[in-house]
Amino acid sequence: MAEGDWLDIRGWVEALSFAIADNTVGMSRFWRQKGTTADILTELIMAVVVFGLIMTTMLVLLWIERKFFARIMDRRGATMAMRSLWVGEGGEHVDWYGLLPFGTGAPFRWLNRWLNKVAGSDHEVESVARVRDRSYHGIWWMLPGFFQNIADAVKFLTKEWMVPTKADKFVFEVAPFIIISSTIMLFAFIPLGPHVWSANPDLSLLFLMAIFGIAPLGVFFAGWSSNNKYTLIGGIRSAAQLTAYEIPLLVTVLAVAVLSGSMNIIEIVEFQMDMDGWNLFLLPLGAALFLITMIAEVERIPFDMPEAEAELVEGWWTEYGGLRWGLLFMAEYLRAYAACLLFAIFFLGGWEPFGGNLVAQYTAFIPGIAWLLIKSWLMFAVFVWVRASLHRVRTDQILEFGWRWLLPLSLVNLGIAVWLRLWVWQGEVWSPLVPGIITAIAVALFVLLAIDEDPESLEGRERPYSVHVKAGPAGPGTHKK
Amino acid sequence: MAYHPHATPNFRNMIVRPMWMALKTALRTIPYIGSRSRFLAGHKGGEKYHAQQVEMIDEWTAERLGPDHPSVGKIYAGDRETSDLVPYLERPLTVMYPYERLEELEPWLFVPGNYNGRIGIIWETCTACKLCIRACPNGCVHMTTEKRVNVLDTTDEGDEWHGYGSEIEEGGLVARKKEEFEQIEEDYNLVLEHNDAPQQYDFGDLIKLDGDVATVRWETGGVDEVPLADLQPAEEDIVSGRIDNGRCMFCGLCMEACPFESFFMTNEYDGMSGYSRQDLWMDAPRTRVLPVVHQERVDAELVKRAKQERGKREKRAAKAAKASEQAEA
Amino acid sequence: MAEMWISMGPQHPMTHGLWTLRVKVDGETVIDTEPDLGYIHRAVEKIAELRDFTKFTTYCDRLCYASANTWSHAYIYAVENLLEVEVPERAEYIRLVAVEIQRIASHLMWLGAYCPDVGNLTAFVWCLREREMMLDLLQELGGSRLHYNFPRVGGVKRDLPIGFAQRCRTKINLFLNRIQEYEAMLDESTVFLVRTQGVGYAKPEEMVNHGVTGPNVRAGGINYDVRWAHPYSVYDEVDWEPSVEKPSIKGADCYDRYRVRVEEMQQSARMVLDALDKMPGGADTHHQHGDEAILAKAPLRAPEGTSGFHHFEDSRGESMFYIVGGGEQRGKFPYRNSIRSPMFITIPYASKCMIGYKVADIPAIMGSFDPCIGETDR
Amino acid sequence: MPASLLEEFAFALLALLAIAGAFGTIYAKRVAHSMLYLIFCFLAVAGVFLLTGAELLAAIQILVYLGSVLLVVLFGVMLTRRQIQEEDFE
Repeated sequence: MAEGDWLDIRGWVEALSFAIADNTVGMSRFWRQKGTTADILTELIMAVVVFGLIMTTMLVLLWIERKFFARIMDRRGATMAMRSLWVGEGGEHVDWYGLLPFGTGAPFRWLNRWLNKVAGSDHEVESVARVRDRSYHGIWWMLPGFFQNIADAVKFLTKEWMVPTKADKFVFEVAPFIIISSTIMLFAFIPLGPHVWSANPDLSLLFLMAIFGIAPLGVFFAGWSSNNKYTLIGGIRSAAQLTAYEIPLLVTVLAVAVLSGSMNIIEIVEFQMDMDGWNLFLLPLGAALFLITMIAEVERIPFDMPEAEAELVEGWWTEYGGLRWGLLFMAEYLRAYAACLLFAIFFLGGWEPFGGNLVAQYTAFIPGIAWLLIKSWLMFAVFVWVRASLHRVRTDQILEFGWRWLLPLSLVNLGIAVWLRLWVWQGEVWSPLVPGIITAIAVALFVLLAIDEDPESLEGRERPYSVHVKAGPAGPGTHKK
Repeated sequence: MAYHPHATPNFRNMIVRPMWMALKTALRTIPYIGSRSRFLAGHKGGEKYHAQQVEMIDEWTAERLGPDHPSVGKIYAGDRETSDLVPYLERPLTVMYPYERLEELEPWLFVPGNYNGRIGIIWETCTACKLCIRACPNGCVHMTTEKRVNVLDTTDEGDEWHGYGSEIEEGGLVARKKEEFEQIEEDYNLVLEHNDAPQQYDFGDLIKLDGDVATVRWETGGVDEVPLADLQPAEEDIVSGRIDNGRCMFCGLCMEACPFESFFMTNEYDGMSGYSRQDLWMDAPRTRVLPVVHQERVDAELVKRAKQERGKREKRAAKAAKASEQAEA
Repeated sequence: MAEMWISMGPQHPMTHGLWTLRVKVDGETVIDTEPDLGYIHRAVEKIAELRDFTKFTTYCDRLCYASANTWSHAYIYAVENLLEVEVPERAEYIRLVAVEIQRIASHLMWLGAYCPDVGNLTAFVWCLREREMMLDLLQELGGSRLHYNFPRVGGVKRDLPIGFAQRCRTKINLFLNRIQEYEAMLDESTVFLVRTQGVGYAKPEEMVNHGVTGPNVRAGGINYDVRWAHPYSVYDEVDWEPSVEKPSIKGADCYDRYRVRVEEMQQSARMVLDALDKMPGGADTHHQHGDEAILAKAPLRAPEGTSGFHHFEDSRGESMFYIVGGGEQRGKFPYRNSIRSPMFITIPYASKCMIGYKVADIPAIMGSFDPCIGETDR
Repeated sequence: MPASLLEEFAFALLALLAIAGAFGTIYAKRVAHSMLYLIFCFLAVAGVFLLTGAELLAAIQILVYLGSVLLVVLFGVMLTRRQIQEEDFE
């Protein structure tokens, strides 16, 4: 529960700003305004804190994208970079853990020695020499590849600020503002923990979804103003796709709101925690729909038609370069991050520990924000996994899927949510039977569909017309017949 | 022809199959579990996926190469997924070129002895016959002049090709073996040599010859009196080996054209770039290779050359004798 | 949206090379196309007239960067036809091994490039991982990783290296195992199937009339494989059969063309294994460089009026070389060297295939024909 | 500074923005520009709703008018047949 979370950042900030307000405004002739001042100060500080948290933890996303994708691709360089973590011979050179103060690096040394003893190679002299050499090459030992993003940012910063000659300069400059600012505004309404949020109006869910819908306009303007046919097509595709997927998304979110009985995100999480059941187990269909529509909303493979690099070069942001490109790219990842956080909040119980209340009493020392971030990172790993496994869907197929499958399914999902809320939920804790039965039905359906293969469609592969010539095994002289 | 048995768009194929395939590949990259779990083995329960180990070299070849060859007794996998270096990880390490090189770390994986790398030339056996120049499709091989020791006179007394080179004369070039002559030969590893080949001799002009003591002005500066026995005749000869690397396409036709075993492609893939076209002109010191690389073949070539020289001299001597006879008559 | 022309290329992810495809679109639908070739024309045929027969082999490697070995072999066969050289049988087997390994590498490169075309980068890296094994093998034979310059007039550059057969068998068997995984990733992926099945129909009759050859026409059910129809080399002595698809009544779609290449890779692998077994003298033995068993003596001058011709099953179709001997006047140079490139014929036809499909199908269709611009522009 | 003054100030700003956006919508030479001004107009109106305490209305204003109606209008503008971008090349 929220009370159990010791990481009361908002409480601390409030205390701090009240102290500040007391000692400044409170001592002046505006003393009546000190409450307002403290509130404004709190909001400002919390906005900065949330923004900073989001921007720093977003690096993890890029890291997951790079590393997990590399492992799926079986790419050697990227998959093997972690190795230098545990292959370190020690000896002449100074290990990084040796530099830590007060001997805090000792466990690393023990681990390292143990690993080398158990699994190390004494095969060749050069291996030892090599590993030693390697530690000199740099700081590979610490989060390999993690700080690449900072290098990228520096690169973007130093690039030229270019506007195409024939572009509509006003719109070209304004469009990224619309996209980036609306993306960052999203995080005003996303709570990172019971006490870590920057704004919490009663209708935070509605505001969130409203702001989610602004970026497509920016995308469209960006595509239009670049005066490039690729960007134009990309912009139009983006608009069409986002329209088609926004409605199922809203209906799915509505189902979640109906089930939890609130339009407030924090209350949705608390409802899940109080009722002892994550929405995932109550609305598995809704979770699947939300995942699909969110992937489409953040324009990732398999729904990345707007920036399909195979045919549209880079889609609607082809003409953007340098820092603007970097910021647009960041906005894209921020939207993906928001999608993951929202999935974790809506369906995975938000900052509730894995295992629910049973575990919660033993893990009270872990702040809620950690659970939420871990859940959202896992969700992002799923995003990456989907991206690595599936291909890009064509425009017409995307739209058809959106309108003809997702929209009816989301309505069905809404119906299920209404039924659960009105008739099944008795105003108490969910009986364990309810999520159990629903999950069992979902799993059974999934397995049934997954093993199902229509033999008739397999027959259909024998296509009717054929000029096929039966080719027998070759032998000397067979061609002369 | 054979369609794939499951090639139908349906729900089963929508996510389950491709996503499981992708996850399987990711799980295989986990060090210990990835290679040992049967669940993650090859498709349809095939054999071990990564690093099916075989011996690098078969037995009779190993006998032929001798035990010192780096390939002998080494484990090798078809996909190069393993090495002896860190065997417990069973995946190759990233070679952080240019700080590390594969041929330094795992020479047995750097297989090709016939790799077409930078052109290398053993000056000692080049006769400037220009066959390489004719063979080159792009015209990137050029002749140049370089100082070299007259190899036909470098050997000890009693060898079959001794003494058929030019002789030490006043005003001519001489060379002296450096003190670390043997050491240079020993250290010289063609595979690892990424810079100019080391010079084994000091060159200088012979100013004065006085019995057994010669006065030499060394190229590096300084005039010395050295015993004649230390010196060897040198000459500034036309040799092949000025390469326009900007044009070279490493086809190896020049190597095949050379009849004297002096022109070949080294294993070096490095140090062949530059910032201007002029940088790509590789002058003779860059393409030089010490004769120790092919000592046997060089020696065989020298025997041949000495035989020719001997025959030539005998013929000349006979001619001179005949001429003198005629003159007398 | 109004109709408009989009210029895809010369620097565009779809083109796989340096050329331009101008596409007229109505919204998302393609209504007209116009290929524009010739960006990297470098007068290879003219270069051939100013080079010895032996020197031109290495330029043939440069005709196609994905399938170098097949092109130099095609040229060498034409020269041998011209100079009437008898090639030792062992050399023919070694050539077959080299060419088929190259074919696998080329098809893997194609498959690798095709997956990003339809939006998946994963299989791309897998394919290049396997291509690396094939390049290792070719590197041992030719000494380079891309342009091998392996065949010689009258034989091959050098015999199989020591231990080559052992390594080759290991790698080919590994590859045969792994190709099943691409099938699991691609054939068993609904998204891949809906992107390729029923897209880019090419009618067999039209393909024959246009002169399309190779896997593209075999995907249309026409059993025309030069190795099968007119066996040169030792193709009638090893165990294989051409991979031919059964297309639907509308013609061959992208899936058929994908399938025929996957099948062909397996056939090539089978062929290599069989050739290693049947090789005279044994694949495990090693001859010395310049041994008579792999290199026959060849004259270097062709008399006037003679001509040499050979057609060859390249990875992308039927490549032909036609060489006219120079006689006394031109010395060792040929009078004329003419090259027929399969992709030069296929690309215009492929661009007609995509009319009526969506813009998103352009890379899927064009990629499935496996364009290679090096040989197209020559 | 009383809170009501702040509110009035905010209202004045938003109203000005809304009016300016509306005028921009009418007088912009390009249709796309007027759409852009329309966005500002709508946003400002949503802000006015917020000031009056009608949070639901503000959210709906952004969600429906900005998210959906404007997109549909955009489609209408873009899909009408006319020579796009050609005037730039003259």
